[in-house]
Amino acid sequence: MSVTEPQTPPLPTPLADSAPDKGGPAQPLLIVRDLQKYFPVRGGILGGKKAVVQAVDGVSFEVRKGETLGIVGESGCGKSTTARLLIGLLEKDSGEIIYDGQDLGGALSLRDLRRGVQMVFQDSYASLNPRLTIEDSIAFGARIQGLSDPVGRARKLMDRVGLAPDRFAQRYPHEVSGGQRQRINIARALAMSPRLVVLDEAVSALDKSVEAQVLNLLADLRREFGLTYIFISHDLNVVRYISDRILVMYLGEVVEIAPVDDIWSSQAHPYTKSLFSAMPSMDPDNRTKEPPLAGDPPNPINPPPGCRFHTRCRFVDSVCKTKVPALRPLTAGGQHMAACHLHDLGSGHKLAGKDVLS
Amino acid sequence: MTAIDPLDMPVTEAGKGYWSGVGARLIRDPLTLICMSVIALLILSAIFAPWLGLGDPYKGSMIARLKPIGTPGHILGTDEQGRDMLARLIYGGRLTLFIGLTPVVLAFFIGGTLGIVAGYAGGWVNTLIMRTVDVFFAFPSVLLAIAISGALGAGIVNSLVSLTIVFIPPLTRVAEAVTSGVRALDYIDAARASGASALTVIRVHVIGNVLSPIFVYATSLTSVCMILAAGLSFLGIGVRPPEPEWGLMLNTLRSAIYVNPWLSALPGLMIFITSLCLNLLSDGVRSAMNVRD
Amino acid sequence: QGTLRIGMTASDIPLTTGQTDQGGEGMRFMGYTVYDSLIEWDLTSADKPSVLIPGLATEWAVDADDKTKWTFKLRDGVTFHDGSPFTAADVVWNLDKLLDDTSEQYDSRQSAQGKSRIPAVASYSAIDDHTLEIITKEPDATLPYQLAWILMSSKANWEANDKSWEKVAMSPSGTGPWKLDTFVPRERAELTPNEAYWDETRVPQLDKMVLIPLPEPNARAAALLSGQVDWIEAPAPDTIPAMTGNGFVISSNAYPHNWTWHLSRLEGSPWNDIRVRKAANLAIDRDGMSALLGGLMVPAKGFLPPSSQWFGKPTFDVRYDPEEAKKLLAEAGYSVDNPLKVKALISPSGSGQMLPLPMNEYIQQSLAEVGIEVEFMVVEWNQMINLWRAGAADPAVEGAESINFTYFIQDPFTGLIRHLSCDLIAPNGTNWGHYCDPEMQALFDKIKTTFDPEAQDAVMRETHEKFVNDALFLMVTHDVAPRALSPKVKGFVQAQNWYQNFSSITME
Amino acid sequence: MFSYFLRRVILMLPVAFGVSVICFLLVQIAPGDPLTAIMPVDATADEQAAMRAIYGLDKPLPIQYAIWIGNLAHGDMGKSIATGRPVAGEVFGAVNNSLLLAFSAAVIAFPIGIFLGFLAGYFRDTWIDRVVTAISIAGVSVPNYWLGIVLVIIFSVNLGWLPSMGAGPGGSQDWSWDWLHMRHLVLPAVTLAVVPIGIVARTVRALAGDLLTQDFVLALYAKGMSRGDVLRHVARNAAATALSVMGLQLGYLLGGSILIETVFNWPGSGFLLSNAIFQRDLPLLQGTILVLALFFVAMNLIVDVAQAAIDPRIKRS
Amino acid sequence: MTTNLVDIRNLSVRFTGARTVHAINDLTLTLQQGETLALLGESGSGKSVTLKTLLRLLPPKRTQIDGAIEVNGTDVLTLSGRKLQAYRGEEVSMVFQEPGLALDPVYTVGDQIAEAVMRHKRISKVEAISTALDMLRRVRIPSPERRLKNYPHELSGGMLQRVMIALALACRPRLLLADEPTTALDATVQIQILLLLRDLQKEFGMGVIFVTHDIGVAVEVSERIAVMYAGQIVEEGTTREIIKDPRHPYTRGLLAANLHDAARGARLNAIPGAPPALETRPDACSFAPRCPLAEDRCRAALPPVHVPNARRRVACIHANAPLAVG
Ligand SMILES: Nc1ncnc2c1ncn2[C@@H]1O[C@H](COP(=O)(O)OP(=O)(O)OP(=O)(O)O)[C@@H](O)[C@H]1O
Ligand SMILES: Nc1ncnc2c1ncn2[C@@H]1O[C@H](COP(=O)(O)OP(=O)(O)OP(=O)(O)O)[C@@H](O)[C@H]1O
Ligand SMILES: [Mg+2]
Ligand SMILES: [Mg+2]
Repeated sequence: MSVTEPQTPPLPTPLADSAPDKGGPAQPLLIVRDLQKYFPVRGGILGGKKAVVQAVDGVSFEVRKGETLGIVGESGCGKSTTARLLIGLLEKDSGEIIYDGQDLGGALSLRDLRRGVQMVFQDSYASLNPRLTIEDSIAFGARIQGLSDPVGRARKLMDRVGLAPDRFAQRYPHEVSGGQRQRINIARALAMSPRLVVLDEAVSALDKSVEAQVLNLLADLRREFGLTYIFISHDLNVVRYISDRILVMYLGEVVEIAPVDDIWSSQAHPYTKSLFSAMPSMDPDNRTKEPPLAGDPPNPINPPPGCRFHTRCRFVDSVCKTKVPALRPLTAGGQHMAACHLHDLGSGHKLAGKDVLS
Repeated sequence: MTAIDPLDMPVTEAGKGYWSGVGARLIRDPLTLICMSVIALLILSAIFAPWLGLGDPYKGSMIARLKPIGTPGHILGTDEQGRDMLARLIYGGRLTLFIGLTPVVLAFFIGGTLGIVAGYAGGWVNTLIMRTVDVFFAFPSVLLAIAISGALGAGIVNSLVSLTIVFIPPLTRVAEAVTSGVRALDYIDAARASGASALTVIRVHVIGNVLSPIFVYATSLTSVCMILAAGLSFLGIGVRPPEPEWGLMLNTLRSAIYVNPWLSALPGLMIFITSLCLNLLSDGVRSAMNVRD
Repeated sequence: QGTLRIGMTASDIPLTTGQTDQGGEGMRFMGYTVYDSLIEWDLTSADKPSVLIPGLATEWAVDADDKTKWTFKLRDGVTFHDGSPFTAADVVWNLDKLLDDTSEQYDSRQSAQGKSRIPAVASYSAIDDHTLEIITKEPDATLPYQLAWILMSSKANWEANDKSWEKVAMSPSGTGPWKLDTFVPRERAELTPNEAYWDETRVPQLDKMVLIPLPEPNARAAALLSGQVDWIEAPAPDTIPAMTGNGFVISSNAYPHNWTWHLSRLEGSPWNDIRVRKAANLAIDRDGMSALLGGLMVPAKGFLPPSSQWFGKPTFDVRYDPEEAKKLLAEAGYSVDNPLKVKALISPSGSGQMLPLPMNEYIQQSLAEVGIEVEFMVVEWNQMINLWRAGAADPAVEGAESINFTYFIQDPFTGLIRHLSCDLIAPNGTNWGHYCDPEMQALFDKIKTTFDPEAQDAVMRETHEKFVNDALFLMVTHDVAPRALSPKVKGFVQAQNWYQNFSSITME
Repeated sequence: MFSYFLRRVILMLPVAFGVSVICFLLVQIAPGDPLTAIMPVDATADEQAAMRAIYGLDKPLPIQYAIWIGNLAHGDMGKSIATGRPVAGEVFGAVNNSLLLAFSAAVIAFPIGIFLGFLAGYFRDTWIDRVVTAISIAGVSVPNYWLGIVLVIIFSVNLGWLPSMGAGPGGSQDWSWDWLHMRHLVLPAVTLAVVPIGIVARTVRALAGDLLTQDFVLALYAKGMSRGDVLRHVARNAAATALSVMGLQLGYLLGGSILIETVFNWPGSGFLLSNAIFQRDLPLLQGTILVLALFFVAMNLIVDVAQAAIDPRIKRS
Repeated sequence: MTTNLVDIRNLSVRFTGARTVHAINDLTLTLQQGETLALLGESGSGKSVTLKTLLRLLPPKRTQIDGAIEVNGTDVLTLSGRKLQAYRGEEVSMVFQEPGLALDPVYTVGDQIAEAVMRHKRISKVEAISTALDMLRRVRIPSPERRLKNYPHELSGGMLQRVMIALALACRPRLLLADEPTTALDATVQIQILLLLRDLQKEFGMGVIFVTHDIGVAVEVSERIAVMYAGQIVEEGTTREIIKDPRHPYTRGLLAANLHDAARGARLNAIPGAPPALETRPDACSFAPRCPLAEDRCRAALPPVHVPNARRRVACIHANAPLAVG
């Protein structure tokens, strides 16, 4: 036997009191349509227009029951904002969030949504109240939701995420390691028996060896409790490992969405392509020669018109500067969708349909 | 399989609470301990003054006025009306500390609440509270205290009112800053995401984390407040005679400086020592409470 | 020759336009220095109480038939500092300044200070350049005392200053022995001699007199001790040893001031019992109190200082006799074990109040020893003035049965009449205690209608004897107007008056 | 930069309005009759009423406020009840003197405070740090009004070296920068400087200490800079914050000198204020506080702008 | 034996104070001119401390350093005063992890580069600015003239890191130390910086020690890799050797934990546990508590160092017996 994960403890009783399924297996657990969030930023009081950050601008996607949707993109592209919109930590400007067939703000109250959707944050330290013991932190949500025996539930979950309750229950966050804190955060999210867990860069701050431990844990939990994940990361390897489908964002917009194997083998959007080529090679004999993209991601305060990527795109054509490409399937009824004029024969792009990407 | 617990990590004593940590750090700081004892001594002697077998702080004899320090029967001498200085200084500690500390305590609660509400709510609530506070910040604190006290007239209650008003804005501002800082942390979002009401989030997650910085700041105001309170009395718009109060005693003993300088320095010295100890204590508490230090 | 720098207790330079503010100190330093009145006080002697003497009027008389008609002969050859001559028209102009609010020169500030001083005046006219006629509302023999308050400023100067009193304030013009040279509000005023003063004996010897407001007693003491001023008013008692020790001179003299408890005579007041009043007066060891005041006091023997020309020969001897006091109280039904409980209004500070708190506490102790238990109601001085104006019956007084007040007792009206006259019962007047006694009222009327000064003095004495014999006040002490002088100040004679003469002073 | 300045000015307006309301209300909370102090004690009710009308005290509150603000707009702050002189003249003269005193104290306090603070911050946790900390804590703990009295007794009364009161031998009006006048400034300025020395030293110490642990300091050493260069960088970084603390302190010196001015009979705004309080001279009280507060507001503005000029990061936010 | 640019012998660094930390324990490392070495290890393994020791940037009062360091023949540990200043920045310079924090916020980037140049090259301000401009061009910053006058907060993260590199290279040092210069950056920017560093290294011919905890990054930039664990180097070799033939169980664990080619959904081979706290000086193999192959002797004494070839070292008893991963 080689290096392994410690043995998983015997399965605790599954979280029985999850909210019941309403829409049936065919109903996507979450449908997001045209989600939009602009943040005003202070501009000049004197006449100057108030600037806005177009953090999320017309994002639409679906999450099916039991799948893991990975979201990738450069920093500032609106991943976290999307996540916060999904669990109602931010109020959307417009758009629809439909959870298990029910519209948020319509049939579904924020409170009910939060029974079903929980979140794990990136900064494991900042996401735990330093003044509460680990047990109290985990039990808090269950207590708020009026679930039975919050403390027992907390201890069970601690056990499940691999933290012996007897040794850790009474500790404070600064008394445990980063990997352990992230386990606590996971346990806390699960304490409310959610069906969808949004993981916003949940493993990014961890060391590689610890990251692997936590990813294993997440995989186990998903299987065990039938969870659905939205997994946000900028590490493509991690996203690929854990996701069923990958959604790529650029400057507040979705540029591509596809099942993981499809996108891994062929990226339809030039940005996705560049992002993938930017991954460091693991082969010393075959190192990266050319940077796939020049310059930094632009500021979302004044995003470029037309296709937002056109300022950095190798295949830019005049149409890209004026017309916003729509997110459309590459093949009719296919799962692989991209928002690029190259794939739209009617777009007027001179390279459209020429298959320049591969 | 190895017998090692994979998740073990050396930690300092598991389960140790925050306050016991603060206590432990305080105990290891001799200067703070000394100051704490001095303040405790002052407070205790102020509380138990009537049982200490002191002379009557209000009753004097004209024949025995301005006796020097060391006079038998009057260890610290007598004041300009022949009243026992020791008794008056100890009873004076009562009023001085009361007027010096109460406004900070009141302002701590009022300003703390306002600041937490402003910081947590954000938006127009924040704007309303903080812009109002800004207006008070346009007045230097001493000026504001004197202006309000001067307008209201002398008296203990008036002094308390004016000093409380003076200390509410800074405490509000600090509370707001600390609260908005905490508000931005993910654990607040996590708590909100679990469906807790704003009040619950504030109660469970905000207060515990903002209280100690606000408290530390408040302690640093106590000495300012005490000096200011004594200053008001010294000016004649604080405590009214014949109440023993250090600032007032300093004022009434001012002319005795030509007869017996040491005697008339005593109230000033008391103010100095007390405020020194309050300052040092506040510094000590500050460093003891700083968890991430 | 030389410059005399005086530290005043006032917090500002008194009003310079004529009628001064800042109370007695204003008249002392900015009134009778820069200005004259028709009739003045004789300030040349330290030994006898000062009396009225001719000022800008050389003689005056009431009409033999119409006792409301007075004629004044004005002094010839007097000129204002600006050079304009002083005439009867100027007097009329000055009176209009105070009394006629339709006149151009009416000045509310001066009026506020002067109008109430001359309640008797009904009308006035200039007969010729040097003859003035004044009609009083009713016969009132105290008119000369009233007129001694009224100072004459120059009409020509007012006109030269665009008829603006604000401008006049910066360069005023009177007829007095001193001219105001420069003036920094709240900081200093410099007076220089008026070499052309009509009374050659009162042409100042100094080159300059500087007035500096120093309201804080210790700042005043420090200023004198560090040589920044040569003279301070009212040195704090505790600073006096340090001053005398350093060769400074303490000058003091009796003057018409008293420190009393004004007693309520309302229905139900314990002070209505003469035995209680006398007992209280006998209970106080006034010599003991002297220690508190550094000896700077005159123990009260009556309402007026013993040296007053109006003291008379009262039969009730105000002295310290606790046994007698206890006896009287016993007769009235009280004892140490069964004390009489009274409530007294006092204030922690106030002009002329000396050291009100320690003194009152001393009284409280003394009275307790004979069986009167005093509860104090301490109020701010300004509040105290309001309560004093409101009178003992006002609810704001909260049933207090006495008020500790100090009185300026310069003349018959301010000295005696205003406190006890039936027609001046508060809030209409200043009879705080609502005292009204036909016998006393008859005496007051007699004062007003006795136009012969000698005879009037006799009535005054009779009145004062009744004040004392009936023990109408708790008579405690008189101030002695102490002032501390640098040894370099020579030639000062402290008159027994609120006002002083600075002309004789020289600096070494 | 100019737009930043303009923005700050506009942000200042509501504050200034609030200040005026507070100043106005200040007088309304005052019990008692403001006329008491100036009328002869035996003035009749009629005379008082007439006087009240002259000062506009007989009108309802909002009207009084409107009149007051209206007059303020014309630079007319009313007339002092006690002296009858225009408040504006009295206040500006006094504020002038207070400024003189406050700036002198600042000139003493700030360099000393900055020096001590830097020393302590640089030699953190050494005996130097402890000595400086002791000095600064003593500085902020001492009741300066008491210190003032003690200094007067020593240097004026006993030694006779320095005058105990006033602003110059001829009053404040003909102030000049000669020793004859400056002698008068020494004691009050030193007394006043004690507290800000402590505060500035503490602030600078914390600031320097903090900055010295930052990455860029390490980076400076890494590129071969000497200690002096590093200190220069740290000083430049600390300047903005230090400046705002000093601005605040200057305000406190100005407004807080009331006790000191009383002790030294310094003809400044504090002295004026204390007179106004004791004479219940409400227009003067109002005017003095208003001018001081507005001055303080303006100074905060200047400090803000100066900070923005020093620290390139500020303008953006 | 070729002379080494960097020669670290038996270096130990211990922090005293409230808590004692044995950050570096008996570390030996060499680097030749023109070589790029990646220092790979978990958080807290002592990578940054090693770099700071090379520049003598650790707080002297609380740090105890033993051993010897020579850079280009100079004994670094005895340097002081002007010599130390001349050494820093001119001989050796450093690129920090957070360029936003490592630049002084109140000076323009041009001034900050020029300052270093003026200090070491003793040239006028104008010349220094033109050098700075030249450096900004070399790190391929667009419109460098304008950037010269920018303050750090006006630049994006990638731009700042370029400035930082320009600053570090402005005085043409022989040795460049880079402390995780790309962890704070986005993937698309990271690769740009890595390639830039690679190019500049060739152009300037300097030695580079590049600290990272990302194997992929190490592969992209380095010829050699040294793997650190608990203040020691547990394995050292060429990049190819380390990637293709890791000998130390820790190195293997790291490689296995890397998701590069992990099958989707399959279990990852994670290293259990967490690194030691280093409160005492290790007297046995520090990795033993987490090591699946640990034996009693591993916990009893320090492991022997095996030297399979000239510049390859493995500190493990199992080093000679290559084992199949997994
Ligand atoms: N509360 C806010 N106010 C103003 N702007 C905001 C706010 N929150 C986020 N933004 C801006 O919105 C944009 C999207 O931010 P978001 O946090 O969603 O990005 P992200 O994709 O999660 O980036 P990262 O990878 O850095 O976490 C950013 O430019 C950010 O500055
Ligand atoms: N100045 C210091 N005082 C005390 N301990 C220190 C100091 N600097 C570093 N340490 C400790 O030394 C050990 C090694 O730290 P170092 O910064 O070298 O780690 P690292 O490998 O760079 O980690 P990271 O990847 O997190 O940057 C850590 O335990 C750290 O806490
Ligand atoms: Mg994010
Ligand atoms: Mg590091």
